[in-house]
Amino acid sequence: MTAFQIILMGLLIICAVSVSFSQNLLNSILIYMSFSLVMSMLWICLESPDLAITEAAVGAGITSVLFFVTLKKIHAIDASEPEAKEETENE
Amino acid sequence: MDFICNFPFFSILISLFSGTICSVLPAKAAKAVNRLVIAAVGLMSAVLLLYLLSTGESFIYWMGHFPAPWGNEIRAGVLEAGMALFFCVIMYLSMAGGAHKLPGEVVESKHSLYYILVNLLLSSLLALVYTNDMFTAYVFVEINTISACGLIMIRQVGRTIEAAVRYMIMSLLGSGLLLFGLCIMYDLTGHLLMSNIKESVALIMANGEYQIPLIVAVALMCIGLCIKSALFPFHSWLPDAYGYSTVSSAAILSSLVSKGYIFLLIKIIYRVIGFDIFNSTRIIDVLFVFGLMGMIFGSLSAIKENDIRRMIAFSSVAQIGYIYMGFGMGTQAGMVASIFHILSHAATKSLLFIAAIGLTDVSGGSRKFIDLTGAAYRNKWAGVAFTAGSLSMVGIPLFSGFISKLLFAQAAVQVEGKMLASLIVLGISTVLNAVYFMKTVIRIYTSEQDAPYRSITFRDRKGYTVVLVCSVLLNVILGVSSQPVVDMIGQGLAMFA
Amino acid sequence: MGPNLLANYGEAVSAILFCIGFTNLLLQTNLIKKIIGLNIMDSAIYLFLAEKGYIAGRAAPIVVDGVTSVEAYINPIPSGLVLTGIVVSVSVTALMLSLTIRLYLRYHTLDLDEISMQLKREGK
Amino acid sequence: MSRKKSIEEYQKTSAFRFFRWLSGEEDPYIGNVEMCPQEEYQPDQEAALRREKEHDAILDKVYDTTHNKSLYLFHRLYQATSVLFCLFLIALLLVTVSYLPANGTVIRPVNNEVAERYIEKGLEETGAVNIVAGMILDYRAFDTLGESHVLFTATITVLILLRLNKTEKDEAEVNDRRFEPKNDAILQLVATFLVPIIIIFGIYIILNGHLGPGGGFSGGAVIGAGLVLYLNAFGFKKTERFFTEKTYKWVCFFSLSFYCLAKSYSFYTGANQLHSVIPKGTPGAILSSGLILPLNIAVGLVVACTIYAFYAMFRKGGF
Repeated sequence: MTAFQIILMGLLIICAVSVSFSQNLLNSILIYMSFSLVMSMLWICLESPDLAITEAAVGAGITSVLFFVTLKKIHAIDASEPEAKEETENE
Repeated sequence: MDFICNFPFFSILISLFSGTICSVLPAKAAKAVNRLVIAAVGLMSAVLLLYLLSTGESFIYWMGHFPAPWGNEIRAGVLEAGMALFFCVIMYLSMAGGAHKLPGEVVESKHSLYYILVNLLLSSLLALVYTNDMFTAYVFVEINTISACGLIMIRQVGRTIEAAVRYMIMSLLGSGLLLFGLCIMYDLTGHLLMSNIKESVALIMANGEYQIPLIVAVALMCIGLCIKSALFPFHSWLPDAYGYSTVSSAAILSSLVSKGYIFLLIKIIYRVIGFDIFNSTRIIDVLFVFGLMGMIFGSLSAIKENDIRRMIAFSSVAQIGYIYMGFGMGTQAGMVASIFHILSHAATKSLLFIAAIGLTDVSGGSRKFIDLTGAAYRNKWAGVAFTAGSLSMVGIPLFSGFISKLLFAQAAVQVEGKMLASLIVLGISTVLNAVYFMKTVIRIYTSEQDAPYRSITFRDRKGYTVVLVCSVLLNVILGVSSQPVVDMIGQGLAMFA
Repeated sequence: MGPNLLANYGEAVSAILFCIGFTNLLLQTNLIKKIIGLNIMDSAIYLFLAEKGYIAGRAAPIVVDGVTSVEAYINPIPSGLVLTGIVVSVSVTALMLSLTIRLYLRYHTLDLDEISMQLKREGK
Repeated sequence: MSRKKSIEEYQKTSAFRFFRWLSGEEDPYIGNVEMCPQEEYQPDQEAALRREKEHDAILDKVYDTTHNKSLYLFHRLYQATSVLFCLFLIALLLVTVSYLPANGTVIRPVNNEVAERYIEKGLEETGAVNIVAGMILDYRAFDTLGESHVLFTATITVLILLRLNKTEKDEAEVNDRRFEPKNDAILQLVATFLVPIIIIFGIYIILNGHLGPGGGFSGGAVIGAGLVLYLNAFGFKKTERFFTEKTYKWVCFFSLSFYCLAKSYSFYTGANQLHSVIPKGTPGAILSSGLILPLNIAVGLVVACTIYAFYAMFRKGGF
């Protein structure tokens, strides 16, 4: 079990480092998603099933979905005319 | 247990619950609820303060059915009750003073959201003041941060959103460090309640085991709270956040939010680590140096500034430097001076922000100094109030700023190693303060015949004027009859131990 | 160096992860990556806490067959704290992401330095 | 030829169709499933060019070493100090960790009388089989009350940032769906099967919070994820039939009010040493452990609605 934990921790560090150096935003988000999954496995190993369920539902699910929507929104903003969306400063 | 002992709990719960209630109310009703809640909480805190002064000892209130190391609890003493009362007064004044500007600054449909955030902010401040549990403090620090961010960016111009992003990033760094320090502390002591941690910390220091991680944990918590309260090198978010958000937000943020974190730090110093143990570490020297640097550099940036609200914002950086300098002295007198300065700065800064908006209103909304020429003649009350606030900031007798500077000087004289440095920097900083505040005061009292906004006359707003007068009075009261307040602070600090 | 570095390998990993997240939050120019760094930082702290509660050879803190002796279960407190912490970090992430969308709508970039340059150029 | 079937017959078998589909010669769903052709994502060339130019101009200003030396130096200094600070932090934390009590052993400050009582008396005092649930919703309930309000505060700030008015919302919805198929048959089919299962699983996690791993927050997040899947498959038209801003407002209001009032009652009776009238029930039964089950349900409702609200707000600025 200890060996398995150490492997998982190694994976965590690899994921965290590769998030920092990945050029593509989508890739970073996907790597972060796998980071969360590894984390939830680690929590099963550490005998905290409550945390594992929550992390799997939240970290790998909801947070990643929110990241994806943000990325999509940003591309959509890129696609539409900038003038149409220009906000006016009321100063 | 007397019924009054329920008041801290009631005030936290009422303000939390009113946030939920406001989410289904229309804006007008939400505003009424907001005012009512602030007034009610203030009243309760005042009664509690009188009660505590008469009994002369603090009390612990269980949050649940379980006693100390198992359950969660809150604690009320003179200092806590006094702070809560003061926070409510300042918050009421800030909300009332900025109310007339709100329709111009925030979209109509989002007014009720604004009041929700203010209620939640109040509840989190109260919880930070009263709590006796480290993890609860962390949770409410997060509520405080998020609602403060909401208050910054509710006025949706580009600047405020950018400021909000910067504020969030710095704050989250701070919360991360705070939480990490807290976890190490939990690991070393096995407790989360402040009183229990303190016992274990004393044991650890006596045994000599685990001393290094303990010091690191304390340092991490201190740095986290310093970042969150915008101590000098971490202040990059501050000018934009205070300078461009709504008036009430700026007043609340500068005078309350950062003070909430500082008060939590005081609690940690006294109730978690122990004053003597804290003073035997090197951390106070770091705080002292950063405080001094903040005093100088904050004032220098304020002198360079060409925008009145950003100037006031930079002045906050300098004033927070004063507070940390008081911590850094490591004596009881320095701590009393710092706490008094928290009060005096909060009273003065909100007054300055509210008065500045009256001046810019009669200058065509421009905040450049050149356009403010003669503004005090066009809006007399705001001019008088701004002058009073400036005099207080500079440290003229009769105003609260004078007393806090006097206390700082007295405290500095008692400390051998740090006396010279603190006195010199105190002097320099006072001169710099005088330079930029007097420049502004002279500018608003210069009558210029061909000033562009001469024709604008001030529409008399009774509520606004009343708020200004109240703020000035609060300042003068703090300045003239300071002895009872100082005594109360001393009594409160004695109760902390 | 103290004696327990190897025994505390889990904590060491969480310390390293914390610093990676911290560095990301400080140094990345891209806002989305900053937010990911923030999440990594938070997860690292939660890992640290969960390691604190773990005791080798004991079961998860869910009472089985009415056995309520201390020797049977791990420490439940860290799990509770982490549960609270996860909610906080989700809320903060959602807030940061919505701020990102707003900022992008206004300035068409995710780089904070670039935004401050734009602000300087606009003059006001 | 040893083949028993003729070629025509073979062509009618599903194996043949499968191999053809595998090699990409024919789509087996053509004619069976209605599909919307995906539009290619085409960025506006002109706008992109202009933006690029501006971007370059700014970059020139930012990173122009010859004209803007002080700024360049500042950047370098900032980066260097950040890196140094982070390395210092790593070293500091590792040293700290090495001095911490050894992990995994029993004799540590963490395993003191607090954890002991939670484990030994938890079942008796809170009635919850899951000790963690008993701890966060009974012993240390004030934290959890704060936590649910953190979520509430975050929703309010997201509302402030992203809520649009009616006309903007319609426009945003059109923009939002421009680059993706309206009714993706595969997604809809999968969603029809999966969404009920996901939602039932979420409800199970919530209701089982005091008996096993799980609880209000994780269950609510699962339900929220199910709702998001449903929304993605069938669009806002379908979800608006049962979930609008009003629903969200009132569900949130009632759940949080219930939470606040229930906990106020328990705090009040606890602090004033009054007897609480809430029965604990038999441990292990579904209706047991006092307030924990209703509180879990309230939290679950809030979280499910909040997650859906976040998603809808991100997608089109309202719902």
